[in-house]
Amino acid sequence: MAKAWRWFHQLGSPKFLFQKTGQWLPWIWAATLILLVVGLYYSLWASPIEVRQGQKHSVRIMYIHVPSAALSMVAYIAMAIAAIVGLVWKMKVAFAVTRSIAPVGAAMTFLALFTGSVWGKPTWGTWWEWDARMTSELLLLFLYLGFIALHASFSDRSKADKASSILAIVGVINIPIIYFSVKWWNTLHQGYSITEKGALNPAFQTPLFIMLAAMYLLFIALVLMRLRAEIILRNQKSRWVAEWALGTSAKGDKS
Amino acid sequence: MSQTSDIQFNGLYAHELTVSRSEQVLLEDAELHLAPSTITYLHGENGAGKTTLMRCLAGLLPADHGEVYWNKLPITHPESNYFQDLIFLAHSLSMKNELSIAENLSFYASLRTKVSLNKQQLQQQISSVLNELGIGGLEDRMFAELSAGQQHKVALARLMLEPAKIWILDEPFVNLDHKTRGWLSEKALAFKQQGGTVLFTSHHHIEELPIDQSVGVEHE
Amino acid sequence: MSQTSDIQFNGLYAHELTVSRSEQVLLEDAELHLAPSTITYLHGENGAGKTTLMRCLAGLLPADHGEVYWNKLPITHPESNYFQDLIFLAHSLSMKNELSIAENLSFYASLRTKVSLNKQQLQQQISSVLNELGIGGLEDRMFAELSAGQQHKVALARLMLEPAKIWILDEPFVNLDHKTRGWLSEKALAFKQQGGTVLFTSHHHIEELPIDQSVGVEHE
Amino acid sequence: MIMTLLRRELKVARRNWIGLAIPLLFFIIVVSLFPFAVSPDAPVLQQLAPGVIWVAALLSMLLSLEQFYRSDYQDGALEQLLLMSSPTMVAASKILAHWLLTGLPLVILSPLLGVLMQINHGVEHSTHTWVLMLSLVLGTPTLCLLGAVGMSLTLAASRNGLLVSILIIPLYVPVLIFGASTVTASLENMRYNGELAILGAFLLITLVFAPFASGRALKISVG
Amino acid sequence: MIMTLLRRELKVARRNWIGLAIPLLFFIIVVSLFPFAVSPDAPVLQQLAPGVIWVAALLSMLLSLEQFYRSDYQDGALEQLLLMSSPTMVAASKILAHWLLTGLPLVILSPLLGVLMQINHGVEHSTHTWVLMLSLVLGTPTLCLLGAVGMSLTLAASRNGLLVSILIIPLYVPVLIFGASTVTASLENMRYNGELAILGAFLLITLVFAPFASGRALKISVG
Ligand code: HEM
Ligand SMILES: Nc1ncnc2c1ncn2[C@@H]1O[C@H](COP(=O)(O)OP(=O)(O)OP(=O)(O)O)[C@@H](O)[C@H]1O
Ligand SMILES: Nc1ncnc2c1ncn2[C@@H]1O[C@H](COP(=O)(O)OP(=O)(O)OP(=O)(O)O)[C@@H](O)[C@H]1O
Ligand SMILES: [Mg+2]
Ligand SMILES: [Mg+2]
Repeated sequence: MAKAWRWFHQLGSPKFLFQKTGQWLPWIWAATLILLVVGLYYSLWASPIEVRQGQKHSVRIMYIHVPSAALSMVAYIAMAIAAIVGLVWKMKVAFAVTRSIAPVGAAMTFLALFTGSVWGKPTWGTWWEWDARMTSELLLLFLYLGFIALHASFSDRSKADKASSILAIVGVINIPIIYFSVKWWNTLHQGYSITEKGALNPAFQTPLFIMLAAMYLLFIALVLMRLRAEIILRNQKSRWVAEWALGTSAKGDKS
Repeated sequence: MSQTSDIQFNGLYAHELTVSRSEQVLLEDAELHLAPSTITYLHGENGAGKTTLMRCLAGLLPADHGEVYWNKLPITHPESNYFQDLIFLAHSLSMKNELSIAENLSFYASLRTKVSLNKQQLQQQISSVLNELGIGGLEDRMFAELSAGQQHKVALARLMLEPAKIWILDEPFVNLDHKTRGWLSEKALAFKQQGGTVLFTSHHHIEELPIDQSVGVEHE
Repeated sequence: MSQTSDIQFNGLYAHELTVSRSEQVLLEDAELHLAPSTITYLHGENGAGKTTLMRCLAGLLPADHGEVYWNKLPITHPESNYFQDLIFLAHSLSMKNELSIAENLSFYASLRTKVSLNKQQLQQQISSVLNELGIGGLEDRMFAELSAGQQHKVALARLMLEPAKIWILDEPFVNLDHKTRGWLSEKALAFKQQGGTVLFTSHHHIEELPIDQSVGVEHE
Repeated sequence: MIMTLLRRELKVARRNWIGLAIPLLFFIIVVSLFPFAVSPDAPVLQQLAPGVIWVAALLSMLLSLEQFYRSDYQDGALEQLLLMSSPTMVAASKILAHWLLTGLPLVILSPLLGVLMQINHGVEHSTHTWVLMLSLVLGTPTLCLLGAVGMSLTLAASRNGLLVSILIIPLYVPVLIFGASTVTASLENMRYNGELAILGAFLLITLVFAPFASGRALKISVG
Repeated sequence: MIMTLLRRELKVARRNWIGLAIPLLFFIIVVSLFPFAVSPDAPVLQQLAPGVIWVAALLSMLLSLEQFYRSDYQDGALEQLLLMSSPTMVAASKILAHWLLTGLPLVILSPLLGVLMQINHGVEHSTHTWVLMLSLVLGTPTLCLLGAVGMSLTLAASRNGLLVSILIIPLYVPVLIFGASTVTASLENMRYNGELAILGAFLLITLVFAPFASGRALKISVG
């Protein structure tokens, strides 16, 4: 327990975090690339074609759609947790984490919406339907954009961090409320007449799981990269950043 | 960490205060003591950090590090009555354009829980302060329809209407004519004699106001 | 009635000017002549009407009666180039909080049709003025993130960047530190030597700035 | 504190009564546009009524937010309030004043809009109007509370009135859904207690956390 | 003059790119409120689409207007502009900049909202989308022009000056009615040339008098 606390506090040091993530990143990228290649191979070539409703190849969209939809929500929760850590324990690095997650999370949300509606056209015959899931995903995108917009409208970074963290926390309280409201609302008016999702053919399962893992890793890698940039940006004045910058430029000269 | 027991100073005491703005450290590990019955003059060039320090002492700006004590208690301590005792006048005048002078002033006065005047007494007091300031009779004029100096006078009138033990005044002499500068100096001296603590900035030398302590803020 | 032919004075001339504010006559049938190569000091107590007079001379406030002439032409005359020749700095600083210092300044400079600098020259000129003012290097800082005095300095920088023949400055010395007051006085003198007309107000005596004419506004 | 602030807000509002009237007028105009834009038929309007009235109420509350907080921030009054009282208290007083000055008038005005939108078409009693008012009574305070959080967060941000809308509209959606569907249920002669209870629950939740969150945000904005 | 002012507005906007995005997001968000409030069914939404999209466009233009003029007035920039150029010119430049920065993006974004509101439900072609865009192209400049007049009149915020802002909202209503009914006509497979012509006529009329009137009003506000 004490060890865990020390670890937690060490992570709070920008320098430590920067060095550690620097060590981890190559491995994460390597794993991401391998899984992506395998997963994309499976999903684009080796997976069966869905014959129901004449979707044919459009089912392949699922391998991007489902992971990105799942990530979009996980990312928001992660962002809110980082926000709480930042506000409660006054750990500045946590704010850098929220700031790094937001755009990646928003991109995932957008991807889920985009792949969803591209998939919707051939299967349901419409780009958009006010279905509970789709709608709450749209609102999630608005929440992300609100966070990003709020952060960007401050010139003082520490104010921006604190204010947008409050927003992230308020948002996460509301996500379940939004989800259940929307679900209730739509089923009141009309049932799920469009398609029944559910029982997934095992033939789809393996590639889907690989893609899920790949997308998770990709997400982590992207966030860590942004986080490192953010840490450098926020600690421009400190000595270790200067040393690091000199070190890299010296290395650059040699090669 | 608020080591309450350590501080032996009455009045306002800032301990190891570090303040930064725009990622630039303005003050590092500064100690500052404003004792009761003293007038402190804070000076420094434009952009040196006077306003920033004042906002920090008033508890409006969080310090990066260090603590501010009022009568031996940290100002954020639940039992501290710092905010009851403080009047902070900033560059912005905190008055509503849509309200009349009297309405603006009585609003702030009635926010002070210690004030137990009835309405009429308060109106009378307001009138008499405005009279002293040479804007008597304008009680019902909208704040927006005053000249720059008149607006400033209204903000200063608060000092006379609200009970306090410490005044933090950011450039209180700006835009004032000679007569009013004299008035303010006089009032500050009287406040000091009653045990009050005053901290003020000014870019001009105010001959009427003898100061007890002079603190400089410097930009590196 | 604009009797153009009547006026024989160069510079700014106000003829039979009557101005009122809040139904109160501030100025009645006043004559005022600001000749080229002079510095005029406008003084008066708070609320006497200095700002009102200045806004009227700048053509922003309609006079009740009377006319203002610039080089013998009424300032509202289509052929008058008064507004090309005038810089009026008011209590409010007319700068955008969201823009950087350089952007604010180059906006006003490029509004002047006479300015024919290219972009780079303008940027250089801005940098050098800001350097003189001691805020060099802050070109790209947002205006909102400056101290009160630094904001004021930015407004003053306009005087150096836009060609003009007359400056009307409402309390230009407010919030400035000693060094910058000296700088402004120097620049005003240089402007006068080149034939410029200056009208300014101040509640403090500025020892560095010799004045040629002193006009008092009085409240009855 | 609360009373003093309330009195001052009332005074400012009286001076600047147009500022208060505009959101109300907006409410009316947005609603009365639909007969022109969609169809003047009573049954159609009646069907649209709950949604349109609720959206209009929501928008007009949003509009008034800006004016309500921004000016205190800009002229430094907020700073002074925070010096004299706890942030949560300041936020709570502003929220209460805001609701009394904009939420309540909307509620009072809503029967008129019900008439415009033919909400009682085909029935003799005026239950629908009452349900509409009830839903607004329970819903608009929640809108105020959430709006206050959004507004206090954006105070120090570069001036933009619409930013706050983007932050809080997603949070408004549940209130909107249940608010409008309360009335729809009544129109369809179904039970609407459940919806009302949920609106009440929303109100309770936000009542607990919003003044605190808004206070924190105010403190940050001023800092 | 126009170019310089436009460049500055663009700079403010770029600096504050969020400021540009926000009226647009607002536009989207307001539109997407209606499905929640009314019904998510495609035929219902389609019927509502013209009115809703037009109302949202109007609101987002109206709200951005405030920020567009008010800030120049408050920080004294307007005063300086009036010293250096003719009032009509100042007004015209502000109006043009305002339309380019908020009106045009709305027009460009409107097809997306058409999708959200199911405007092409049940048809294969996308005529409805085109008509919607066309009506907005003709209508939004009029909104800018009228809005500028109202805004410049209300700047000084003196009490009778504010009265005028109430008068400007009703002036918007005809534009709104013809704008929405152009699209409705298209949805009902009727001719919509007449409506478009009227929108065009509105535009021409306001184009002639609004910059002048707004300029005069600016001058008065500053005085
Ligand atoms: C814009 C449109 C759409 C959005 C926003 C959307 C959103 C979502 C979300 C949020 C999830 C949940 C992911 C998770 O819980 O891990 C999901 C899962 C899924 N979606 Fe979509 N979706 C859209 C369109 C579609 C379409 C058109 C189809 C297929 C016809 C589809 C099929 C699926 C399937 C099969 C799953 C996984 C099954 C499950 O976990 O329950 N989606 N989508
Ligand atoms: N809101 C802000 N955000 C970021 N930096 C700021 C902000 N306000 C001031 N600063 C910077 O902090 C420094 C100190 O500013 P401060 O306002 O404390 O100066 P000051 O001593 O009060 O100067 P003045 O005499 O001009 O009022 C300045 O360099 C200024 O540029
Ligand atoms: N907007 C206004 N509406 C109505 N009356 C005003 C307005 N502004 C100023 N006044 C009044 O006009 C008179 C002159 O004001 P003015 O601002 O010209 O004074 P001033 O000489 O500049 O004073 P100061 O030294 O305080 O700046 C004052 O009595 C003031 O109350
Ligand atoms: Mg200062
Ligand atoms: Mg003045």
